[in-house]
Amino acid sequence: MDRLFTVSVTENRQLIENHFLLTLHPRKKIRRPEPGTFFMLSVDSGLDPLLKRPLSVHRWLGSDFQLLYRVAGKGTAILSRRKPGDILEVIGPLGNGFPLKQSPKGAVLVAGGIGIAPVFALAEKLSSQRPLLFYGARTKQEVLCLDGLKRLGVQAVISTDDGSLGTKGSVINVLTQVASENPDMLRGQTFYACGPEPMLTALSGFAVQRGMKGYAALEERMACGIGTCLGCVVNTTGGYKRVCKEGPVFALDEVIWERGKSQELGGRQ
Amino acid sequence: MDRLFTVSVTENRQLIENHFLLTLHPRKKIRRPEPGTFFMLSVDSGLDPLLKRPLSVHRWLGSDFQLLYRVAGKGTAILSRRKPGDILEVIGPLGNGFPLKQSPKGAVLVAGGIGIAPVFALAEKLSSQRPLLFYGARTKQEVLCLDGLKRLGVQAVISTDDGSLGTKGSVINVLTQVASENPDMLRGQTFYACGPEPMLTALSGFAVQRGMKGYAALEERMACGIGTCLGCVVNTTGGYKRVCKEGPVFALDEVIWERGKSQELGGRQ
Amino acid sequence: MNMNITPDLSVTIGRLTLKNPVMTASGTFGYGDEYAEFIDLNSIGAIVVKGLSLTPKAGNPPPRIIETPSGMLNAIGLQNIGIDAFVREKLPFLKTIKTPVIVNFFGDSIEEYVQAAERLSGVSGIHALEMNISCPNKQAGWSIFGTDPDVTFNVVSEVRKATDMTLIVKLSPNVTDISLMARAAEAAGADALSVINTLTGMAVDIRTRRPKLANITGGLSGPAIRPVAVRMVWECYRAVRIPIIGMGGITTAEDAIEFILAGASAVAVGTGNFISPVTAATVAEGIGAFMKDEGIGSITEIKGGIQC
Amino acid sequence: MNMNITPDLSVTIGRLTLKNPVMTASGTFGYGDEYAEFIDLNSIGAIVVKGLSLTPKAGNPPPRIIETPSGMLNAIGLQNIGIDAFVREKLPFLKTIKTPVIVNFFGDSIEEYVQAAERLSGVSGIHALEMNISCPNKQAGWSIFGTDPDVTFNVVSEVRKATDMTLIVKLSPNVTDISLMARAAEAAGADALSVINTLTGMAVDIRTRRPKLANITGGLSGPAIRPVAVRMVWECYRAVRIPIIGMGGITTAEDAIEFILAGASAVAVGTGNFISPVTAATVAEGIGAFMKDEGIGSITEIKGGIQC
Ligand SMILES: Cc1cc2nc3c(=O)[nH]c(=O)nc-3n(C[C@H](O)[C@H](O)[C@H](O)COP(=O)(O)OP(=O)(O)OC[C@H]3O[C@@H](n4cnc5c(N)ncnc54)[C@H](O)[C@@H]3O)c2cc1C
Ligand SMILES: Cc1cc2nc3c(=O)[nH]c(=O)nc-3n(C[C@H](O)[C@H](O)[C@H](O)COP(=O)(O)OP(=O)(O)OC[C@H]3O[C@@H](n4cnc5c(N)ncnc54)[C@H](O)[C@@H]3O)c2cc1C
Ligand SMILES: Cc1cc2nc3c(=O)[nH]c(=O)nc-3n(C[C@H](O)[C@H](O)[C@H](O)COP(=O)(O)O)c2cc1C
Ligand SMILES: Cc1cc2nc3c(=O)[nH]c(=O)nc-3n(C[C@H](O)[C@H](O)[C@H](O)COP(=O)(O)O)c2cc1C
Ligand code: FES
Ligand code: FES
Repeated sequence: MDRLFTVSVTENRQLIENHFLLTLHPRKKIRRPEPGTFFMLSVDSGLDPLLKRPLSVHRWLGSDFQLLYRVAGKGTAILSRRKPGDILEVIGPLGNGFPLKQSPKGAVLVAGGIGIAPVFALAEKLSSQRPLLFYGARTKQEVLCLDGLKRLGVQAVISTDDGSLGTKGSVINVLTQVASENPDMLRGQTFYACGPEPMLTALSGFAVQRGMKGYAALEERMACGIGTCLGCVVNTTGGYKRVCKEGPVFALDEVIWERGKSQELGGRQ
Repeated sequence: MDRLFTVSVTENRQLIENHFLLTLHPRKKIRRPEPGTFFMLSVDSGLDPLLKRPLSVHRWLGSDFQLLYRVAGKGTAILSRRKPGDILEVIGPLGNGFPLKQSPKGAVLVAGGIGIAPVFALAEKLSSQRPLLFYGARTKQEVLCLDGLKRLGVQAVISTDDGSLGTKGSVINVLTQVASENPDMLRGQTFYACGPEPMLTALSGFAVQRGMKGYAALEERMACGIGTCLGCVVNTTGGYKRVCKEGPVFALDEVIWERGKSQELGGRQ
Repeated sequence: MNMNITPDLSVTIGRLTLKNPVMTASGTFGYGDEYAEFIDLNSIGAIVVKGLSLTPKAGNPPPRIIETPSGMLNAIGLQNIGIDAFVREKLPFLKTIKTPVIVNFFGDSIEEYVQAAERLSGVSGIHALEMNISCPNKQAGWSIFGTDPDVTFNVVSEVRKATDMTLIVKLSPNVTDISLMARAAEAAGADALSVINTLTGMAVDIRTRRPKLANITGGLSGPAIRPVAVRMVWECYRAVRIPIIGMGGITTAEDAIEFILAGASAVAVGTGNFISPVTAATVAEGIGAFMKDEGIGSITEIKGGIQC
Repeated sequence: MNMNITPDLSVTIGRLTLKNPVMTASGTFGYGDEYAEFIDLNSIGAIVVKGLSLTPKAGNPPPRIIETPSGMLNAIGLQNIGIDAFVREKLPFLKTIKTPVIVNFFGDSIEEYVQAAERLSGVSGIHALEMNISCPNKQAGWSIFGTDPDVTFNVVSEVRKATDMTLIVKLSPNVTDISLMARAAEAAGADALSVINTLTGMAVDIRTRRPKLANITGGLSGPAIRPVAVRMVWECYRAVRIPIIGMGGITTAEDAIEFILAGASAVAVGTGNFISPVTAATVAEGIGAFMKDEGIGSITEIKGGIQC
């Protein structure tokens, strides 16, 4: 029963337009969530919205925890109106986090947009190694967690689509540049990524080309979050796998990256 | 357009368990609501609950106004959680209030349970006449507005089902007793009533027997509140009439009181 | 994004041209007059009035409506003032506005349908007829008008002979294959289809152990049924060539565009009018804004534009 | 109110006796194991597992689910591990609990239905079979199993010959008259009916202009469809004598009692399991509390007890 609990909202802080940092206080002791795992959160008590919403663990504060989210639609909009003291039902932590034993030669973190939410959790865990982070966003404004990253001693290479902060261009542009200028820098390392599907698709291509390993936390629409509805599958070399159960973290070379072409989830950034 | 507006919640005060006094601040100038008229209130922004809820005007404060409500189900439960500053969409005032010209020899007010909400509004309007009020509730606890009634100088005859305040028994018991002890007291007067349907049915019988006139504010399930859905009809001697449009106030002898027998609205008190 | 174009929202249904594709659904907008204080009646594409019959009908006893999750059940029972009273008392007001008026009507027999259509035809101020063969609140047996393709064909054919006005046939969702019904109505000469009427539903009061509606069953409408309605519009679109008016749970411009992409030429707002009296107007406005955003010149460009 | 009685919640479905009338709906409870950490699996009446076929099925490409107002659309496409893997890998766990296990199954032809039923019959740990003839996510043509009474009669008759286990037939709501389907299944030897499967629905992404589900259409479930489900249970109850398992949008004990009053002997919680993993257990508990409140000695007393 310890993965079903209620939380009270401690704080729901608006960071920038449409991005919020939610601090939750579990009303009983819960399991420690590993970076890459997620929670299913009921945003309201009524029947519309009906289902819980999946959100990655962003920071574990010992017993309280934080989620970092972008308002994407109805459910997250309602969540953004929750106030301190409000009670929500939660299940989690769910799924498998980033597999760290797989990175003997070091971890390279890659985040795109709100993908920073789980990647930050990993950065915090790896902070003693002063990990390298490639972090892309649309614009300076949407580059989140800069203070936290600095505090952790993360070496963050920022890029923005409009060049308003860091390099102008995508994370993949930056990676390509780094790899060509300094081929040794990435060699043998392992990627840990979260971001929009086109970015992950490109990252996968980049990694395969250079014989690098990598893992990404994926998203898919979810109903149950615990493996029973079979709603959240992604296509992999081993057939359809459930993001909530076998994932959300998958090896980059295991996923068949076709969504970018065929069927894009509208609201992703 | 002036009957469609938004309000901000000024106060949502819990009086006793399940009974709340809601003070609303219209964000534009609205029409003055007459006692017996009502507002349709959206309690939430989602699609469940779907429809606005009808609530009678309880007090008009010049530009703000108050509603007095009982938590009956999902919609009113959500309403009870609304906090100061929340914005709700409202239409109204709607329907026809109590017709006062019809009471040359004086008004006798009758309220049962939450029926005090609109009857209080009328008492306030008639306060210079120091009206007589027969007011029944289940128990002492649920007798509301006593201070207000005292302040207005209303002569309130209280009865409770369990005898915890005033006479033990129903309003109709009390009326029957009064009429037999003091036959002149009610003669020629006009009833203005709101309360559960069995009470109104009995009151109608009482009034007809004694040749008294009377009016009651009725309730029926509503979708539109403005006369278009034909959902809120009651059976009258003139055929089905819309509670929201021809009512909610009807002459006691116009209504065909059959609901009590055939089809009771479950949650009424 | 091209913010400079003025999108063309006009659509054609039979011989009727509407300035925009947003109508009101029959039975949810009364005879139009009650909404005049809330919205500019000239801002919507057409007004469809409450269903009329040859003679006035009292309708069902109350309770007639009950809310359900994201929807509502109604069992009004087609209460109406009758065609003559409508023409006398309600039409004069409707003639003062520019928006076309579509009269929804029904009968209890083929003869009554024909007589009603004859009575309504050519009346000044009425711009089209919508034939309701799909009300779930009629006595058993009646439903055959809207659920048996042969009966549908017969009743529509007879009405078709009786009127040369634009004739819209309103289909029931309570069928195994709505495309058969759509084809029958088209073959019988319908100019357009309204898709869908309400789904038959029921709710029980567990304390009194009685049905929550006096009529026992009622028609389910509202956002709850939208996915079924969109699917049925798409099925009809692939089955017929006549225009389809899509409805069922529309409360926003996004909802309306879903129907249009699935094949609807126009849409109707029903239960949405109860949620807020301005819904029909805001839907019409929102469609224009969406078209601007997306650089769509004419609403007909995206009709049936779903990429499967 | 009589607070002293201990209400009897047990019900009988075919040769199966359940300690209470609350089952899980197929496809919403996996193979039971995932829920073990959230609820006491022995607290519910029966576990119905995800639909199985002779051979494993990959199912449809994603996106497979999308939320709708008070409901959801799914197009899983009957992904499953196949009967053999189920018996080998999943049944051993299910045998460790006391709650009866009902296996939902389907085929692509009458032969496959028969073979699947044969393969499942008499397997220790399986207590009853539920035959799914009503999935909206199968290719065109398949739906005839659940929408044509003659075909229904045939497929159920053949399966009936192949197994003497308790056989439940799961009906589709996407029909004009569900009572005809219910009678066909009963006549063919079904021991009970499950009413209803999902309503076929569809949603469109207005920005990409694509269907929101890769499969285009999907099955609508959840509270949105409850009024339709209750109505269909009531129609079936008046048409047949075999027990009915009611489902469609149940999330509370009150919802479940609605179905029972309308004629259901038992109920199943489907989408409700996703809303919260404890729903099935709280529904079972709540029914007991309601019976105490109302002084109902046995749940069978109120079955079909609606007063119309
Ligand atoms: C394992 C996992 C972890 C996630 N972690 C985070 C996080 O830490 N921070 C964060 O901001 N978001 C995260 N997401 C995405 C988040 O769950 C969705 O943005 C949210 O559910 C949208 O709900 P909504 O009601 O606001 O939007 P809806 O109105 O339901 O949809 C709006 C748009 O959001 C997209 N969307 C809806 N559901 C999902 C989903 N399950 N996954 C991806 N996109 C979806 C769709 O494209 C849709 O167009 C995560 C998703 C998953 C699966
Ligand atoms: C003109 C009018 C004025 C009203 N004024 C007041 C008021 O001042 N204060 C107050 O507390 N209540 C008032 N009511 C009743 C109030 O509208 C209902 O209690 C409320 O709508 C119930 O909504 P719900 O979602 O909480 O309950 P639901 O979950 O919808 O239903 C719970 C129970 O409430 C009853 N109910 C539902 N809708 C109505 C309705 N429209 N009328 C009567 N009973 C209903 C039903 O019996 C149902 O069993 C008024 C009703 C009308 C029609
Ligand atoms: C209260 C009410 C009354 C209705 N009356 C009629 C009617 O008289 N004739 C008709 O053809 N449809 C009638 N309908 C059906 C609507 O026109 C519409 O087809 C249906 O409600 C689905 O749309 P919606 O979900 O937007 O309401 C009525 C619907 C409601 C809710
Ligand atoms: C994700 C999902 C998967 C389902 N899979 C099956 C299935 O494999 N076999 C079946 O007979 N019904 C299946 N159903 C239908 C449900 O068992 C149930 O009949 C339907 O969802 C209505 O109940 P609900 O509203 O409580 O969900 C599925 C439903 C959902 C939501
Ligand atoms: S969300 Fe249900 S299986 Fe993953
Ligand atoms: S509530 Fe719609 S007519 Fe009265």
